[in-house]
Amino acid sequence: DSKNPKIGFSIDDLRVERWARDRDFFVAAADKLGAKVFVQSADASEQRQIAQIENLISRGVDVIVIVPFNATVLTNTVKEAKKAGIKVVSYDRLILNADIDAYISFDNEKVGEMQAEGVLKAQPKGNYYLLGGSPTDNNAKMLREGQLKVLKPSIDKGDIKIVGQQWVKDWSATEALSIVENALTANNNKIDAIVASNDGTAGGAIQALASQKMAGKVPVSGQDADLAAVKRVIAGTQAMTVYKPLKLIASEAAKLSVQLARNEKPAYNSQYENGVKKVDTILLKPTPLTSANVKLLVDDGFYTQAQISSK
Amino acid sequence: MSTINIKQLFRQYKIMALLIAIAIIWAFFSWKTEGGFVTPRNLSNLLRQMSITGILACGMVLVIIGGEIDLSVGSMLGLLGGVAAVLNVTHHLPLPLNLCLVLLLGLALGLFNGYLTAYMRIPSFIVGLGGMLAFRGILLGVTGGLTIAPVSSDLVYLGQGYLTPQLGIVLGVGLFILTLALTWRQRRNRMQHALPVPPLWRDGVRVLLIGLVLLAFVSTLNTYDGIPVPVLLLLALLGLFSYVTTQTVFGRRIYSVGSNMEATRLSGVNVQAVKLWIFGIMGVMCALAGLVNTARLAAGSPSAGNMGELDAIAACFIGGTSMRGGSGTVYGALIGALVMASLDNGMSMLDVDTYWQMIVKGSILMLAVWVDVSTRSGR
Amino acid sequence: MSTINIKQLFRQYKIMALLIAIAIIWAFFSWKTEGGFVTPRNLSNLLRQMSITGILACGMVLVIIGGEIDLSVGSMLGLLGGVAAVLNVTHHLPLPLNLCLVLLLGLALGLFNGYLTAYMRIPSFIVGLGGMLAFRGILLGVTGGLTIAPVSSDLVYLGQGYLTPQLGIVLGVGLFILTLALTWRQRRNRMQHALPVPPLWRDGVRVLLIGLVLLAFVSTLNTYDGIPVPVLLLLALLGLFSYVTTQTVFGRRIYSVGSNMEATRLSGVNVQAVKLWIFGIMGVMCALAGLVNTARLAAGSPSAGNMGELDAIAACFIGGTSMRGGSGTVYGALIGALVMASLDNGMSMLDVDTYWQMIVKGSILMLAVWVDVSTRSGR
Amino acid sequence: MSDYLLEMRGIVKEFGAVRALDGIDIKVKAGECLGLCGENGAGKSTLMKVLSGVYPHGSWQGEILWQGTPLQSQSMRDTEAAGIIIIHQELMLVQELSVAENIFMGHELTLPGGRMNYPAMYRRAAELMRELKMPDINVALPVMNYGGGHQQLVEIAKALNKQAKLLILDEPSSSLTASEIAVLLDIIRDLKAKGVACVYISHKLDEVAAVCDTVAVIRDGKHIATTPMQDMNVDRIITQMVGREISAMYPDQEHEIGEVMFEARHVTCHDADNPQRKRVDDISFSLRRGEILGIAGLVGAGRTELVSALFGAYPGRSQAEVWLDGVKVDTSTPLKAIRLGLCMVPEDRKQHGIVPDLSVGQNITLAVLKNFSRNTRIDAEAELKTVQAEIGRLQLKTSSPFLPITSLSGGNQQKAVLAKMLLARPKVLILDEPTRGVDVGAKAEIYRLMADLARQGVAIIMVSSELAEVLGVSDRVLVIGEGKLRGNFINRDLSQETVLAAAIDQSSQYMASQQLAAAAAGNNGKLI
Ligand SMILES: Nc1ncnc2c1ncn2[C@@H]1O[C@H](COP(=O)(O)OP(=O)(O)OP(=O)(O)O)[C@@H](O)[C@H]1O
Ligand SMILES: Nc1ncnc2c1ncn2[C@@H]1O[C@H](COP(=O)(O)OP(=O)(O)OP(=O)(O)O)[C@@H](O)[C@H]1O
Ligand SMILES: O[C@@H]1[C@@H](O)[C@H](O)OC[C@H]1O
Ligand SMILES: [Mg+2]
Ligand SMILES: [Mg+2]
Repeated sequence: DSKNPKIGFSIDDLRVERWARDRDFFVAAADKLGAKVFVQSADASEQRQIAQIENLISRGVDVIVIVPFNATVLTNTVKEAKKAGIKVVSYDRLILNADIDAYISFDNEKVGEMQAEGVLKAQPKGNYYLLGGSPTDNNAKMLREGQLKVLKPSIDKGDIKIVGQQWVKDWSATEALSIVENALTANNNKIDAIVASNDGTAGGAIQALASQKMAGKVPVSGQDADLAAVKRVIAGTQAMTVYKPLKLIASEAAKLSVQLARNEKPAYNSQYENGVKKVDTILLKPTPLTSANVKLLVDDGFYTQAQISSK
Repeated sequence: MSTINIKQLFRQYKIMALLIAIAIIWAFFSWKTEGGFVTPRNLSNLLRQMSITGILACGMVLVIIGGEIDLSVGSMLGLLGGVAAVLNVTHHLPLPLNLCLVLLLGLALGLFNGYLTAYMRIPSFIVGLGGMLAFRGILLGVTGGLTIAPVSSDLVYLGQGYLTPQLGIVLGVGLFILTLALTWRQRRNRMQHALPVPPLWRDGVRVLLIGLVLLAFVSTLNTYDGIPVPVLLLLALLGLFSYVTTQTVFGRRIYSVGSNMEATRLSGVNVQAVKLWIFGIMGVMCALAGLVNTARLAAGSPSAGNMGELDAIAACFIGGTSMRGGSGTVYGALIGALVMASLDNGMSMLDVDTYWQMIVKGSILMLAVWVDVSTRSGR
Repeated sequence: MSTINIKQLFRQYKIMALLIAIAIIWAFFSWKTEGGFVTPRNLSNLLRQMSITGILACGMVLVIIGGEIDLSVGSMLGLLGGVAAVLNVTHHLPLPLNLCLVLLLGLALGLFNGYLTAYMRIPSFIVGLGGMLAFRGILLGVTGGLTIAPVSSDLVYLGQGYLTPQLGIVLGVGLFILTLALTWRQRRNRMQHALPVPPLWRDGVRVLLIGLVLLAFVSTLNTYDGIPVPVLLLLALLGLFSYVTTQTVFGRRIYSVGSNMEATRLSGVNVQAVKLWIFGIMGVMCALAGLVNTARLAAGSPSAGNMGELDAIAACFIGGTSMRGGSGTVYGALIGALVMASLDNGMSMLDVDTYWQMIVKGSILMLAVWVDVSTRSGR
Repeated sequence: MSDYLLEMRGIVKEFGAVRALDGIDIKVKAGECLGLCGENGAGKSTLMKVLSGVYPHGSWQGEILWQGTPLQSQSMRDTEAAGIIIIHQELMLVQELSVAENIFMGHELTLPGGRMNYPAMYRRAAELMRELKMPDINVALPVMNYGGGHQQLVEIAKALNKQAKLLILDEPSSSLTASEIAVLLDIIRDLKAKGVACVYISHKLDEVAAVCDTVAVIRDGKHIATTPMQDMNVDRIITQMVGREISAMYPDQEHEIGEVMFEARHVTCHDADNPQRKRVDDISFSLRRGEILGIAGLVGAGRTELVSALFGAYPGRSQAEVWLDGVKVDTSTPLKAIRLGLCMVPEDRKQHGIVPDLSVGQNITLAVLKNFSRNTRIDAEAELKTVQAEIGRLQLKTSSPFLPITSLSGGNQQKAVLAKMLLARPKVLILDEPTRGVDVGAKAEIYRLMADLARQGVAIIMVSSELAEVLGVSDRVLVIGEGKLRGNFINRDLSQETVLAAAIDQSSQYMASQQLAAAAAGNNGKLI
């Protein structure tokens, strides 16, 4: 019923740190609005995600919020949801080729730009290494596009040189560690900056730098403001991370879902073409986060001061 | 003693333990979801969700009975599904041609695996591991790491279409008549060869039970949208493969190769050819599964079928296939696939934390197999 | 004929084919990276990168020789590494206590797996599959899905520390003396028992070769930073496990159980206990690997060790362990791990596209094993 | 065209450094039966594997002429096509498949579409089993439902089903009892009459004498002589085989029989698949110190079940009360049994005896490995010394104790399994078909060994299908039929007929009980 709507939340993979936080914030916010949330995690499998969404449909939820593992494979499933009169919200990653009702996100390309900018500011010249995300994740490619957009002028000028680029399977930190160890070796440590696509992989990269006593000297980017990464930013071993106020996106998404369930009109601020239609979108601002502005996290209630300063 | 009798019953109908396990799992989930689990809609979901693993398991059970293993099926499924998507989306090939090409490619890849295993004597585990990497790599190359979409609607029908209710009923009745005929023939044959013939009432009960299951199956699915096409495919494969394994020379040789390869070879059987074709069939199953997967996703995805081999292998083992080769059944493997799908489906319907889901699924897997093992073994 | 002689040589020194494969791989990468591959620095990387798979492979080879398999090691590694991180970061436990607890927990989990396999007779494949899910689930529960960091520097030393060059030299000399002593003892023993003794020059060459390898090993690593701690650990495990498998009663029984469990049981061996302890050891190896992994990342990550089981199993099979149990060696498994790590390392140095990496790795895996198989087989 | 069907000339076969065959020549005419004799490891099986294409042309030297033309077969399929059919020494059956499916393996009768023609195959298989006087075997059941002896008959049926011009039988009778052997020999005579040639390998030389027209003897891979049977007799064969004479097969040393030390009460074994059926039905017996108890019976009588239940090795459900030295003991697992001094050498060497990946020496010490270990480390020297002593004692033929056990000849594998259990210092030793596939010389050796053990006070239970052997070495004979105790005879002036009658005939129970009564009355039989 519209007073206490049921919301299904289908998440790509809870083994990536940020999604666990998204889930907690989302459930809390929805609770406050009187909604009940069913959380599903697909563990990075599109088959499982589809099955789980199908199950949510047969349980008769009112709204389904999806963090797609693969944004392009949900056409049929979304069609089924619509047939059952269920509203579909695309969360963080835009579902393509499907008749979804709304999209809420941070701009991934923008995140990529911020990562490149952050690193470029710390190290305007020299050898750059691009550490991408999972080769099967479309988002990873959007990030790379954003990064290249910013780096292009400097590359053309000859200020910076891309000495290598690799994708990291499943955003795995261990894999990132090996890749950077090998890159450093192959380049005789002549790597001046690493543009890493999220905090997990950045962690691996920084460990590789640390064993060369180069941690802190080579700027590394990230995203998500994982607690471990924030500590690194404070310690100076990671140049920056991109803070996506998860609490904001989660509570906005919860509000959006409840509004859709109650047939109210949400406050969209943008539109995105997804191949089928122009999707009404709520676009939120990511913030580049350096040691200068980490206090923002505490102010936002994202972490407590104790969490951040604990060793 | 009655306990002996029950054990005997279990031994005679080996899948009984598994069927009971499924019944318990279903009852539990139905109770917990207040009946939501056993709605026609959800059962239709459930069957569709198990179809891909089921198709793979049909091929995998042959491979395992034959004493080998194939770890490359997940990647191969992905690759073949991806090729189907590319042919459809980029090259606009008509569906029948597309199907033929993909099935042929599947056969070729399977035979290639088989050749390496049987003739080059590379352990199948390594061939599978290599294939797992290589096929996934080729898929990434073919798709450029992008998801290929949207595929045309006739292809989608393969994964998401339904048989009309009328046809469903015809099918149900046909299958019932087939059961009757087969049971009668079996009784006659057993009598002719002086094998113990079960009492008439028992066969009667059996036929009646099968009839009821068929009735429930068709009417439940008809209440929703009809029998889903992939489920139909799975049924057809079940029939075909049961026939092949129990009635044909090739099928019996699979058991014999897996059970005692040396003795089989010394009996003048070309064991290498048998292995070659087992893998060939596995390849065709990968092609079918890949097509259904692409149809369900309406897209060819670079990560399709990831870890699919584990599900298929697990289904076989849950269904009582022996790890050492030489014994196993197709229906057992499909029941194994159903157990896994039921767990996934039911747990996702219940609002369990993901980590609890994993813990519970892991434990129930072991429990189900333990029940099976302990009722089966002599002591 | 000389071809026969070469084949004979291959048969006698079974790992020769693998060593040659490694040599070719290394030569190729060195050529392509203009020598970058064989710099002390990269070799040090390479060895560190193989250490986790290597530690797992040490345990896995016992499991496979014993006729079983363990698919849960990746998840177990993740769980134990996660627990170590939590104990370190959240509870500030002193390192020795932390180590003890994690190793004990590893032993307990391993014994639990072993109990299910040996005493409850659940096929180890299913136990592993269940454990894979359950342990990963527990890890998610323990960490709440968060990466636990930063761990203290004494723990990091386990993964990233180095032995001082002086100690390295002492170690190298010690090992050389040990080799000399062992060779001499072996010759004496064989002579005493009137067994064919290889000509002195051959043993001389062998000792010399080992000495050269040791020299190269120590001096190369010393040119860089010294012998990395995880590599040292791996060496210790190699020694320990080689000793256990070849010299002890327990080791002999592992082979025997894997080769013919029934005959072993009828010879009065408690085969269940043997299996139990094999899994127990595997658990301890998971704990070690988990600790090293956490130390290397300086963090406990919820996805740590994902698919680690595949690497470990592949290493064993590449290293000539038989799929059916009953034969295999620890050094073979470690050489297998080295092959895999070399491929990963070399290709990532060459900046090869991901999909090419997968294709090449898959193919080379098969090639390496094929070379091994075809030089080994008798007929 | 030569008048020989088969000529093998100068066959040489090497395994690594081992020269198993060293220039062997044999010839066989159509309708002739050639006996092939030699000690364990002489090279008989190897020669037949060369002939039948198990070892393809090119992996050996020499020449095979088949009907006058060179035969260069690459696999068994080629030789089978030519009409050379072999029954291997080791069982080559697929346990999971039915008897009929095994008989027709590789030559299945089919219906259109590759379907198995089960009715036709069942009919023909049943016919074959009737020919072998085994009408009770249900050809539709899996082979694993039947014991070793029955399986051997299935193996024979499988060969008979093929159209052979030359039939090779490599120790077909080792697990058969006298009556089945008689049937088998009749069948061979029939085949000969039809013009089929045979090569017959057996260590039971009286069979060879009974059915063969010529005898070829090989020793250490060398051809010694080929002689027409009319110029030969068993003793001459033995002399040619061993190179010396064997004085007496059965030891006549008397041994002292002491007090009752072992009792089995109410042993019952249930069939694994059909618990209603009892394979062993409430058998009780006792055994005295230093006594050798022979257990006789037909194939499938339940002897193996009986003794494996005592040893804790029966795979199905069973009950047994075991008393050792007047104390009730628990022998529910082999480990417990061995610790108590109750040891068994199993019947099925391949499945229950050898560990194929271990070496000869490692197999021998498997049961007593702890004895050679100090702080769990194996003392390799002590182990080797023991192994070499055992190899010497049993005259086990191997070029090195480090060879894999699978490279030994069948009879030598049997000796290794025997050595393993002897090392465990048994108080009660159960031997299930201990001389199966063992050559005459070694057999005599094993009998002497048994007598020695008995003299040292070991009680021995020997299950055997060879009645002569049972009567030759036992102090007392139990006869089992259909799972029941049919007779308990003191072995004094006991005739084969009496035992056989008890095994076959229900009514003999009367006689058996008479004998039992006599034994109970304190008749001490062979006691000194
Ligand atoms: N694969 C092999 N590798 C090494 N040696 C072998 C192999 N097969 C057989 N031999 C050796 O060849 C010799 C002859 O063995 P074979 O099996 O032919 O003997 P046999 O005469 O059949 O003896 P038995 O009467 O015991 O069956 C033996 O010494 C055996 O050890
Ligand atoms: N490979 C095997 N696996 C399990 N059980 C076996 C196997 N081989 C034999 N057996 C068991 O041992 C029994 C063999 O003994 P059998 O019934 O033939 O009585 P027997 O008197 O010992 O006759 P035989 O002369 O054949 O040994 C079989 O019935 C079977 O139950
Ligand atoms: O936040 C990141 C998300 O945008 C990406 O898609 O997956 C990895 C995450 O770290
Ligand atoms: Mg032989
Ligand atoms: Mg027997």
